[in-house]
Amino acid sequence: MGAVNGLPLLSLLIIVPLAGAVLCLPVKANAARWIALVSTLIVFAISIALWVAYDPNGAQWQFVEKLPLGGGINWALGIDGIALVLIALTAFLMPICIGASWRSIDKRVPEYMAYFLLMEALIMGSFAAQDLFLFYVFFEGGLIPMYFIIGIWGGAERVKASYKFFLYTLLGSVLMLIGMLYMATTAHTTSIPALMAHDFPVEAQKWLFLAFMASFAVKLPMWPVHTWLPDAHVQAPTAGSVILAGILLKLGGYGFIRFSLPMFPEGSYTFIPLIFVLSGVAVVYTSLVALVQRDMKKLIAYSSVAHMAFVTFGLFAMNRQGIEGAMLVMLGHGFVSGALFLCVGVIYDRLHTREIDRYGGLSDNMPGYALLFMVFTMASIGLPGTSNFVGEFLSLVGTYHASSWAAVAGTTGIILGAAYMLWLYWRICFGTLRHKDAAAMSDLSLREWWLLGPIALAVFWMGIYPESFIRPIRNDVGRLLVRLERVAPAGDSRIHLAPMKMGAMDHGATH
Amino acid sequence: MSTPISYFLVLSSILFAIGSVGVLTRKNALIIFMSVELQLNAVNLTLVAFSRMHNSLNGQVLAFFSMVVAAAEVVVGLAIIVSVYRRIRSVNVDDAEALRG
Amino acid sequence: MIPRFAPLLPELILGIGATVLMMAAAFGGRRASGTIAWLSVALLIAATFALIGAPSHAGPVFEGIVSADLFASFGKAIIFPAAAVAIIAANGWFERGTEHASEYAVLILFSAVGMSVMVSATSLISLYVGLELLSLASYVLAAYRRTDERSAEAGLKYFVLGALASGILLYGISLLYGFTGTTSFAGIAAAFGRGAPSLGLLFGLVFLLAGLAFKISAVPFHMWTPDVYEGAPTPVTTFFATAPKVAAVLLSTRVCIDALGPATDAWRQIVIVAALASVFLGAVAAYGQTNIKRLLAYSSINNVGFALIGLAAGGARGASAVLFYMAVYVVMTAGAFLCVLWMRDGEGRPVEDIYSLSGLSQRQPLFAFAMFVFMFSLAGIPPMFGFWPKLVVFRAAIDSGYVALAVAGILGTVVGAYYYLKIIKVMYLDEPAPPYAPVREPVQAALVLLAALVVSPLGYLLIGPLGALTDRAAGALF
Amino acid sequence: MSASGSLWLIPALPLVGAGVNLFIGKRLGRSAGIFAAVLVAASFAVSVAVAGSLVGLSAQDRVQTQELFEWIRVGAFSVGATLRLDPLSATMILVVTGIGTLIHIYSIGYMRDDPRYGRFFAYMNLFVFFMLMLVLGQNLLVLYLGWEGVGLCSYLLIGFWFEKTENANAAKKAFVTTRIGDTAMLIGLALIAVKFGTLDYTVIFGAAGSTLTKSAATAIALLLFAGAVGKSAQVPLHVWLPDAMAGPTPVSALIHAATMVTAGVFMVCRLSPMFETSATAMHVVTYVGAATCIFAATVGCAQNDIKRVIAYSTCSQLGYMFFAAGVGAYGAAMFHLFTHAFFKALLFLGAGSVIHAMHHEQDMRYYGALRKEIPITFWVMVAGTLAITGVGVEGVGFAGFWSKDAILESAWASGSVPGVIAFWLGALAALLTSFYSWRLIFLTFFGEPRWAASEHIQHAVHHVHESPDEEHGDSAHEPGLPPSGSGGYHPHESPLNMLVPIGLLAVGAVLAGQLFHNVFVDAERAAEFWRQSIAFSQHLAHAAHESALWVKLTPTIVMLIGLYIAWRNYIQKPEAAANFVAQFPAVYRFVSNKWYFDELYDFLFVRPSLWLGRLFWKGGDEGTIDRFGPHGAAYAVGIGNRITARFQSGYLYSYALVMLLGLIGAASWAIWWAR
Repeated sequence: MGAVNGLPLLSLLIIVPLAGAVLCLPVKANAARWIALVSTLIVFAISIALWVAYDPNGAQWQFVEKLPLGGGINWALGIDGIALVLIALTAFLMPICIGASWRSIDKRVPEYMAYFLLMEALIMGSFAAQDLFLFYVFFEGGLIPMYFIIGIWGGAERVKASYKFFLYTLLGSVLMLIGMLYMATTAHTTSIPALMAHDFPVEAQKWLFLAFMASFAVKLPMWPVHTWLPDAHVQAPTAGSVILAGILLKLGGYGFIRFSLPMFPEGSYTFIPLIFVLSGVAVVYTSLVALVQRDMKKLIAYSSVAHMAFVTFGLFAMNRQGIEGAMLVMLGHGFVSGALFLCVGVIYDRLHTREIDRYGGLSDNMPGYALLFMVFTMASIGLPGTSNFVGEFLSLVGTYHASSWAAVAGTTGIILGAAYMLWLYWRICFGTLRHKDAAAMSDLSLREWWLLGPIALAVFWMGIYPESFIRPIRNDVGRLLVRLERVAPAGDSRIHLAPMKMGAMDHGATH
Repeated sequence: MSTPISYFLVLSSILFAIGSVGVLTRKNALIIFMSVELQLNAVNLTLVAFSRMHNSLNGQVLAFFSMVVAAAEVVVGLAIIVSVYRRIRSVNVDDAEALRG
Repeated sequence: MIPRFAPLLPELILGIGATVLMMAAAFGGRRASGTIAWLSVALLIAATFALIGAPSHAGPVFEGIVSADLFASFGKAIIFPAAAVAIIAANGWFERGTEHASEYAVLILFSAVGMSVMVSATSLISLYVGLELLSLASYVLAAYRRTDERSAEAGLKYFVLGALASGILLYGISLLYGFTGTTSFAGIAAAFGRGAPSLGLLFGLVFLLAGLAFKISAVPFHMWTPDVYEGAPTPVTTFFATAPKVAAVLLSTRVCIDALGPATDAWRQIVIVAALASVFLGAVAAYGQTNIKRLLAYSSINNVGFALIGLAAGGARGASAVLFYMAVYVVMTAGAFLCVLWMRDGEGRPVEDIYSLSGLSQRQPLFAFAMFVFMFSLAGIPPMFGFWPKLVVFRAAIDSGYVALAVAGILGTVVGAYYYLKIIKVMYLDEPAPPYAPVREPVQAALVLLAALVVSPLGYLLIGPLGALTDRAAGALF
Repeated sequence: MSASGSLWLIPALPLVGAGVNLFIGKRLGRSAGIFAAVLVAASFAVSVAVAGSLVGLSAQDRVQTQELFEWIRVGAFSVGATLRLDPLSATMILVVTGIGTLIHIYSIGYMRDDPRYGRFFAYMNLFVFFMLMLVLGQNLLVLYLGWEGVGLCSYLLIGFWFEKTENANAAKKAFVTTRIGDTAMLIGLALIAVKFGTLDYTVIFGAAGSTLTKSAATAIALLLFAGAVGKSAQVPLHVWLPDAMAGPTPVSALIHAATMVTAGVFMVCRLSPMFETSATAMHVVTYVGAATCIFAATVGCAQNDIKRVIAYSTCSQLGYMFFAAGVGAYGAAMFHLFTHAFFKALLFLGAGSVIHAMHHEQDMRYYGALRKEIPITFWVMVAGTLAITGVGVEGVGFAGFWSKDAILESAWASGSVPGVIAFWLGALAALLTSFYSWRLIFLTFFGEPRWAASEHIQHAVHHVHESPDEEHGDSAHEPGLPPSGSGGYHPHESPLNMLVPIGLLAVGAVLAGQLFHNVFVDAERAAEFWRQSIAFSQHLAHAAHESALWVKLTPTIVMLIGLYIAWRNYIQKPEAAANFVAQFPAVYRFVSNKWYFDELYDFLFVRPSLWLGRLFWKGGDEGTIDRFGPHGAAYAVGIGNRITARFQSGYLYSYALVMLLGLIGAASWAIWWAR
């Protein structure tokens, strides 16, 4: 066990990018670019191999590797379907990020590529880790490369943003560390699979849940600890934003699925109202904020917060539709928000401003760009047939089982989402070409087609045949549900209309 | 009939307190240093007193050690004070405040 | 006769060697300094190897004045190499001034003897003697660069406050002796064991701990640390920040557990307060510093706070955590200070302003990278190894049920992360400043590299063996 | 099953067209249009074949499904990408592909000199694809797919000439407004999924009566209806439709007259078994329909933009269909949908032809006397008008006559309060319909030429040609007719490939009612026809048939009255209208400003949400969370740092003091602890 024909694939997922990172440092810019691209592609190949070799109906944990380091930490790796799809997502987006930085990054290229590869290694590690502390090391380690990516290659306010990102996230996760220590002490194990089956005393579960939530809520992010996100996104270079929105946020959702729900069912159940309220607020609040943004990246950043609220809604609905929907939302958002940031990057590289009003009428001189941008805009507002729709609909249905009002609150986000995304699109692609420089911009280059094309395909694939993404996670969600059975809410699937309104209608009806 | 231990303890604590106050209030490095010496001797007093009370020698041995140490400190201390004086032409500790924050 | 002294072999080697070398230095003058330095290093290494065998398990020696056990040996195994590093750090440092470089190494040797007495002390007398042996050497070292007024001032402050502290310590000792009638730790423990301690005993305990707190520069007895660290010559600061800290922390651990064990409730609260105060004050005060040495001084205060959390946790787990923490702490700090040694302006004069590090990553990537590793390690950010000792300490605290303490401490790490991050930011995010003069110190370079490797993620491979070792060493106290 | 076997071809063909035109449309050049038209025509052919295959099958065989693949499967909840063929969807695909084909052909001429010719047809084909998915879906999710898809295409096509801000604005408004309804509909879907555990029609219809509580049924029905309200531009979500006229005229004809806007009606009929379970919901439908019907008619009377007049008349006609459905006369609703598709498409294309002739002038006040200039257009427009105003006598009449009468009779026959109210409002609306339709004809084709005053015409005359764009007549300024004069301009009749489709539609407008009324509304045949596809109430059909004579005559009478008023005001003495306006300026302004709906919404929703957004952003994120969160913490640490720095004064004795204080503190703690 632990490998496909002898190869420790999961370790390779981590080692290959690390090796690439080391190789990048001493070489010249161009060589570094190629090294980075090649190693990310290798990782992508590995992840495909994993996907193929993964048996959806097999054991929960596959490709398991274990190597004790002593002192209560093990090099223990292994994935279930949930981790698998997220690993695949990461491996898929990484080469695209490298490609996106191909031209736009021209200073300190080797370092840049090294940090990206390091980033990839750490993310892969956090998805594959099966040891509590190993996970924490990877999870937390991710801060360092991101700190540099924002801080060195970011925009004008980059230093402030990088600090905010780093300390904000750090603060969140140290509390989780305390929780982990407590678990390791009381459960006498640091193995995640073991802990997922361990029943902590209910009272402890509540505290542990809060400790873990502190970390995941910041990562996800949930309202009101989302304020690091807009700054980080705005300042980060394009590829940085892609990773941030496409993958790092998913770590939060992954954390909820992997830790909070299975390890503290009672705890999670206790705080469902809290989660729902926060998510509901997040949807409305951040959507409204997104409505008034003048900076493209900020707008998309806020929209991410709104979308992530669907994830928390779905997860804490604690039923199959909800959880699988949430997973699909995460994947879909990974593709779409990544693509949207790339779209921003495309025009940013040409005009070097994120000010929405500096653009306009791009459909005229950049028809190809306008087309793809439209595709992703529509995907982001959840048009059926695109990736986000299925997820959002399912998590909506799931949420309905739990609480109709939560679902209603969530749907307001859909309307506002349409409003701000279309307005964004309208301001950028429609109207007349007001500015000379904007009018002079050229349409997508071949490289840019190669970056956006695959994502577009993925978006449609997910929208039209989501089954291929649901199949791997089906059984794991099933196991999770079994775990949640004893608390899973019955739900008030009755819909409450305002009584007076109903009364009035019935009155009208009686005649 | 011997004097009760408490007398010695009170006296020594008074001496120790005086020494502390001296350290706090005086500005001249030498006098501060002397106050510290005073404290050490206050301790020596207690040690000897206790050692007599317990009539075990440990205390007196310890006292001897502390005297030796005190002597050594005199050597080192004076040397330092001298070198400070060489640099800033003063033994007033108010003038030695380049390091702060 | 010989077997009787065998347990003291390391101390004998150092003591005799130091005396001989002192003579050599007195007559050899400046020319001999290089040789003497290397010889002292050799002595320290020899002493380290001499730890193997009898010294690590002989048990009480000389009617229990000192004890040669694994705890002590573990401490010495850290202290001697650290002292050696401090000597190597001074390579080519003092020659430029008017000082006699030779005595430097000798003084380090003597203080090493003092420290090894401290860590193996099991009686108040040996405790005091060891402590003073260290202190006296330290005073001289602090003021070692006579031509430099800041060095002199540092010496003065250190000396006066140190003397005051040893007065307090001695007073505590005298009280303990007075109210227990014995100077051996075991006896004192027995005395505390008999019912509620008298006020005199408590005073003794408090004064003793205060004296020790000064040495480990725990708040509020830390005031000397920033000034002395900044004023003293950098190699000396390197020394202060490493070996003596370990010695003092280990000594305090032994005192708290061996001598004051029965009175744990009496001192635990004090230690907790001191620990948290150190963690937060260290972090907050470092926030505004621009002098790298001063900043690292506060960082050391901050770190000692974490070690004390382990002590407060108590028990074998706690003691083991303290040892683990100090072991890694020494490596990180020594590495960081060795890097500071290399900060020389165009004319090769040392510079201490952190903004002189600006853009280092582009001028001297490896140098910057080493510093990067040390800083993140000190901050305790995974995947750097510096994260693990903190984890061990907090885990110990939680094991003994001090969750709130752990939470408070870990929040301290977040505050602390800020100033380490500041150095990283200066080195990596800022535009390059004028370059440093090149330093040709292969040995130091090797040491830096070694330290960096140890606290880099590779360090996780050490968790197993090191953890086992600290557990056994801590076990020696129980 | 042979029929359903090739079902997938119907949507597939236009999809192919869309894909091809989207990517290589530019290279196809002129042939892009023909290619697109051919594909839709092919799809029409298949539809005919498929629909034909239904004829003569027994009722239960007439429902045929084809599962392409399983779309979503989550636990027990499964949704297939499944197509359903039954009389209802058969009717719809015929309308969509049939009229779609004609309009594609028309567009080939109309869009001739547009730079983004290929792109236009790509969107049109895409629209047809989604529309077909909408009508062919076997479950609500496929319907929703089409539902949103047509919305998207409508967005793209309204904003097709995006250079003009108001076009782009109209597009956005259309999408967002309908999106509001769609979202409600999505909640409805979720609710159905929760209740039934599936979205499949067959299951839902089977279980609708039994599983649902009254309130749940009402909730679901109303939520779904909200979607219909948005899509079919019913009050209060009608505001987008008039602005949507910014799109090219063929788009208005296809999307905003014949097909997309009728999707709401289709959906209500499709889900009739569901709606039947809640009387409340039915009443709401009736009221909304009637309200829209009358409201839009009034507004239509005061518009000067030829396309806007037709747009409002569309609103109004949809209102008819809804209250028909509301009273349970689904057959009548579908019938009107069917006939309306012909004559409204006809009117739009005719108007397009006029606009084409008048060089993109859309303000009727600058028309006049076009009768002789563009006779063909004139005659087809008259045909359309006869159809919409419902001219006819017992047993013979134009399309509108049959369907509108059926609706009004059913409304009366239903006997329910809403039904009766709807009847009277409908009758009044019929009067207004006749008035504004004839007003359109008279202003456009009769009287003196008033072209001289139009900038467009002047442009044309002075050969200052600009890329085709369509301007709304600005209906705010004084309604008096401009001075007469041809300004030396000679309108030209449209090319043949535009006139042929109009001609065919005209035939439809004339005959559709005559030929098909039995199939749709006759108590016996219709009941047979609709079985298994909609909840056709045979009893109601009978009642409608037997309704009193005056009920049957009312539509005709009011139609004549409307005609007379129009004739009197625009032919006999043209200044009358101006006088009326002069007498009741408030009324005119209220009506011509569409009852100030836009302003109201702007005040109620747009401004507040922007204001809130700014508040949350500046006051919430920056002012509160950051201020007291990260920034606050940093500030606090800064303060602390300054304090520690002050203590670290550099003075020896202050250090000593701190030490001793610490000592004293510890000692006193020890004392306290001792007791």
